[in-house]
Amino acid sequence: MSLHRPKPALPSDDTRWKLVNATMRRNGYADHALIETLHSIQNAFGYLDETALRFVAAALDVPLSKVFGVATFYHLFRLKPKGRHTCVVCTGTACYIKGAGVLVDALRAHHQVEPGETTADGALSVLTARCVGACGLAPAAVVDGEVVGKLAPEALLARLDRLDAAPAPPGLPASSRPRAPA
Amino acid sequence: MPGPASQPKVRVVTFRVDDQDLSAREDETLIEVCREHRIPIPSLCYLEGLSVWGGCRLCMVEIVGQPRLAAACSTRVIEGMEVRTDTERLRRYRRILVELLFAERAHVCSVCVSNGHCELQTLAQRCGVDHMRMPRRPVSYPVDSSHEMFRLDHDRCILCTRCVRVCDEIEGAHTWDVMGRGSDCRVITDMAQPWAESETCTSCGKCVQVCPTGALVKQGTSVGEMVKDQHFLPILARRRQPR
Amino acid sequence: MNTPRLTVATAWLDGCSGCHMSLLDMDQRLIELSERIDIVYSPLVDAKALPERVDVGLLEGSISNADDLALARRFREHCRVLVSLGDCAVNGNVPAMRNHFPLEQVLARAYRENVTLQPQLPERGVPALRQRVVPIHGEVAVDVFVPGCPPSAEAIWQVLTALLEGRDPDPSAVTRFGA
Amino acid sequence: MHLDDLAEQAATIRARDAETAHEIRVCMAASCQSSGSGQVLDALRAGVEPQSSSCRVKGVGCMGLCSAGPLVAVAAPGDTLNASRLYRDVTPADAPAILDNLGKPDPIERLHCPTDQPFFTAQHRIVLEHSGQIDPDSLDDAIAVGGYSALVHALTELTPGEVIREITTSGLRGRGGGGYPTGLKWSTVAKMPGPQKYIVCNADEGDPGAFMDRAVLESDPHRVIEGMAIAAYAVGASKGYVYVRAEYPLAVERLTNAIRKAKRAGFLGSQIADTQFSFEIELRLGAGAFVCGEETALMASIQGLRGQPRPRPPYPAEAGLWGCPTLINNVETFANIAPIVREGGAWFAALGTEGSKGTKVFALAGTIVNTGLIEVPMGTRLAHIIEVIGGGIPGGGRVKAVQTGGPSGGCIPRAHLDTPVDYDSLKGLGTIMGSGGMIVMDERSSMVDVARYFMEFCMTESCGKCVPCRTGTQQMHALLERIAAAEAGRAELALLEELCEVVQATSLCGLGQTAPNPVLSTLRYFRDEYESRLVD
Repeated sequence: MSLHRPKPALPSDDTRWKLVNATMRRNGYADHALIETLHSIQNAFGYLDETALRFVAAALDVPLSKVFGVATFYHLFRLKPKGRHTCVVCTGTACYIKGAGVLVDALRAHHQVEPGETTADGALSVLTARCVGACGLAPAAVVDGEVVGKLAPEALLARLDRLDAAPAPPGLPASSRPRAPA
Repeated sequence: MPGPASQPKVRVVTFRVDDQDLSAREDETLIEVCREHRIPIPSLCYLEGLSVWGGCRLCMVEIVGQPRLAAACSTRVIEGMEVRTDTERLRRYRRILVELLFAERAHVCSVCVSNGHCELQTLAQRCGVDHMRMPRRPVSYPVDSSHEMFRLDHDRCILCTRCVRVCDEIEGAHTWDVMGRGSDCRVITDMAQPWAESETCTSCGKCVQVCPTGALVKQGTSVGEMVKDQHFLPILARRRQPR
Repeated sequence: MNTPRLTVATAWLDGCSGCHMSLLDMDQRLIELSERIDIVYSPLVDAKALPERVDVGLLEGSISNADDLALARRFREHCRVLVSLGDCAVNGNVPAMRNHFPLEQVLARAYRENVTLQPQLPERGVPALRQRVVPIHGEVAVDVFVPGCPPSAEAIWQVLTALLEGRDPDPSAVTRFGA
Repeated sequence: MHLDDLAEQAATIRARDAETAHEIRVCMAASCQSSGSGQVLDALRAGVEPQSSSCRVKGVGCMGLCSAGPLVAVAAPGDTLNASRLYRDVTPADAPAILDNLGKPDPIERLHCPTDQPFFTAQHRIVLEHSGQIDPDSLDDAIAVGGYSALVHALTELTPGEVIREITTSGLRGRGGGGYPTGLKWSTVAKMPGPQKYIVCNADEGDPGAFMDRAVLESDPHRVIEGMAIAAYAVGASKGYVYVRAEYPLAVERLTNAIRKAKRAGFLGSQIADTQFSFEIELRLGAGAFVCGEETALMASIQGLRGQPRPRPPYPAEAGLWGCPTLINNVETFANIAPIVREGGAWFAALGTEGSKGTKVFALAGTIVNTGLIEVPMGTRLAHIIEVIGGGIPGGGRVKAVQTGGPSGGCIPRAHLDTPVDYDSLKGLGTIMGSGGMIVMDERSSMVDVARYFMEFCMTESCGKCVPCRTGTQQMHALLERIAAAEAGRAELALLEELCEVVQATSLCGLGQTAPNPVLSTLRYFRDEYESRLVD
């Protein structure tokens, strides 16, 4: 017995879905392409919303709960849109030893935001990362894709204040924009 | 009862478990052999008829000459092996593992519908857990009573994934899975929406029957009334094996 | 057998008194017990002062307020053997379910939100609630744990007779969490 | 293709390069890039005629001394890093001066970073031999320094068995942390029946404070590809995966580029070097899960699942990806393969110690003068690494402890700095080699705090599958919080130690089994720091 597996229609005529579809096609719509596909959605749209997750589940024929389980297991995947700006504080060992905790505390105090969250006005998302690999610049943070190192809390806050004045960068910061393999 | 010699290639091996000489097919696991010979091996995630998960770590046993402990559910018998299932060290470890489970969620037996029929509770008694040395993790989850027949209470869940496996492997619906990571893991239906809204659930109730605790129960049961029946599982598992 | 009589003190802290009811649920064994133990301090008897030296202290309930703590400490000080009786005493049980909420929220729920007449927080004549509910051993050292909600009369009987006979009590065969 | 053809090709490239008198190499690895080396490269390029015959400006990989970045080396084509004139903390404004200085006898004093200092001279670079010298995006550069010659040699002149024999002879042990003999692993996979087998390169470098693999991938990606291809030939695999962290976008980009170029040049694909051997490599990106460094979790992730480990056996060598025999090695292990095949196993085995052969790359970080990447022979004393190569503590302070092995490792106290660094000595001290992170701490660091930091790491990275790791790390973390805050008593310290034992003995995978190590090792050497905070 062979059962027909219908291909779902793209969720909308947004051209970014074509990129997502290309990733799946490249992998023959196999279920093991799930993580690759989630990456490509996040690259294209900035986060994974319910529409996207349902589309992937249908297109790759993976159970909904499995898709949701995978999307929530990996910390890089976001289910909510990000703020206009992002600040990723490195909490790797080298940065920790040199005061990453103070940076996080300063952000918490000054912007009323916990790591992993976005400020109420949607201006700033604060994240922490397990080593951005700039140990020589500890303590370091990645502000809108740009690594800034040897940071004192005042310097970080001042830097973020300057962002508020400037327009938001297009797309995602480079650091969170892994390229899919060709 | 074994059928006509359909697996002639599988050897039979002999070994010792707690000073009992035993023999079994070499593709059998320790826990299968021990259960067959009524040698008690505690476990909360293992269930005959479901795939091996290896998560609860309660079935750890000592194998003489091997420095690391082995999980009986995922260790195959080997010719000449000597297994200890009930040493002082193992008893101590099991006691702590059960304690850890009790401390992870709000397991309050006295107000649980599974009181008296709960595998975790029974195990605590058998392992000698008579008080809690560790503070409870200060997190509480909502109860999902949306389903007309069943109820999900995360505070009683030990993340054994029996529900996930029975739904996937026996029912074939894969309604359940686990979301999140670490202690924040939660069993979910579909996209973590209320159970009643699940598009894939067939309401077969197998997940409720295999759940070792009061996490998945029938609606309308009160304290101590929820008795589970798992006899269907090995039968269905055999029926659904490709022949 | 001529065993010496034991002096026993009992008290309930944050509990429902069910464990004490269970103690009274021993039927004719209660008479037998009364010939071998003296209850020297208890809500069940008139004596209102804890003697200087007591052989066995039975504590029901968890430690939830300042008075609970003070009494638990006095029991520890005066009792040779301290027994944690019942789930509230050994693991917090129902009283500890409030630990999931901040104390202020708990008080507001009980004395303001659910009250129609004169909602106000009690301040006089009642002991102050502690931030967190803990089992007895969370504050004082405990010698014997008797889980159960409540532990059966049989379990309590076994513990007391073991102590009378100088054995280490082990009620694990007859009681458990939830019982 | 024959080896001679490749050698000829390399000679042609070298001759072409030699027509240029000067090569200006700008470090374009992640650390220097974050201090602005990209702008330095642009400024230098702007100052040079596009078709200049006297000077070529190129971006290269990591030169090691990350704390002095951006680094710029001026060299003659083909020169090694140590033979070059190195400049530190270079800004775009320095470009004219550097260009102006070309060919002059003395370097620019204010920028000069002498390469005759111990940081450079005391190293022995095999894995990093061409790192900081070649352009990682240029296949020509790789070929010019012998890239793919070991692969062609193996394919055309050695049997798979002979390749494995060389690896076994070399004594190479896995560089990802476990230290399992590589030759043994390869021969196990080789013996498994086909038809489908897989090669997996573990580039999910997750230890905080470790960036060895990232540097290798960013600096010399072809070396890793070559190692994987040789391994595939040796064990009979036709498909490979590189599982790399998405947090390393630069490494991903360069690897993607390198795979494409290697394929176009016929070093990947079908009938490589005109033999019957075919091999494809695909990249898979992690998504922020430390546990995926564990091999069974990694395989689950490649298959698109939650990255949760499963019980072993069966080991990946028997049943790995999609149930097929799978060889998993980490980046640095694969990066050692080409030199071993090229120079012979005996050559490699002559380096290092009895039980630990060859060299090891370490990422030096923390409170130390020379932060960066180094490669030393196995058996080098810790004190030598810290005091001589690393330059000691800034301001002349005292080393309190050195943390190795990340969240699975431990702290080595000052008193043991004389220990030679090899798998077994470190194990004897209660820590592990790990993947090569080395964090130096001075007297100001609290060891209870360090233990708590790593426990928090393990707690949030626990996959949640097994009870001891999921809940045990959480309870241990809570206890460490209480001890750090001076709220805990002796009974709680005893409970912490008991939990360490249980979690170590019963956890499903390496993450949980080693999670107690930072606590156990700090308790072993700094017990007084714990006890002084107890309240009863």
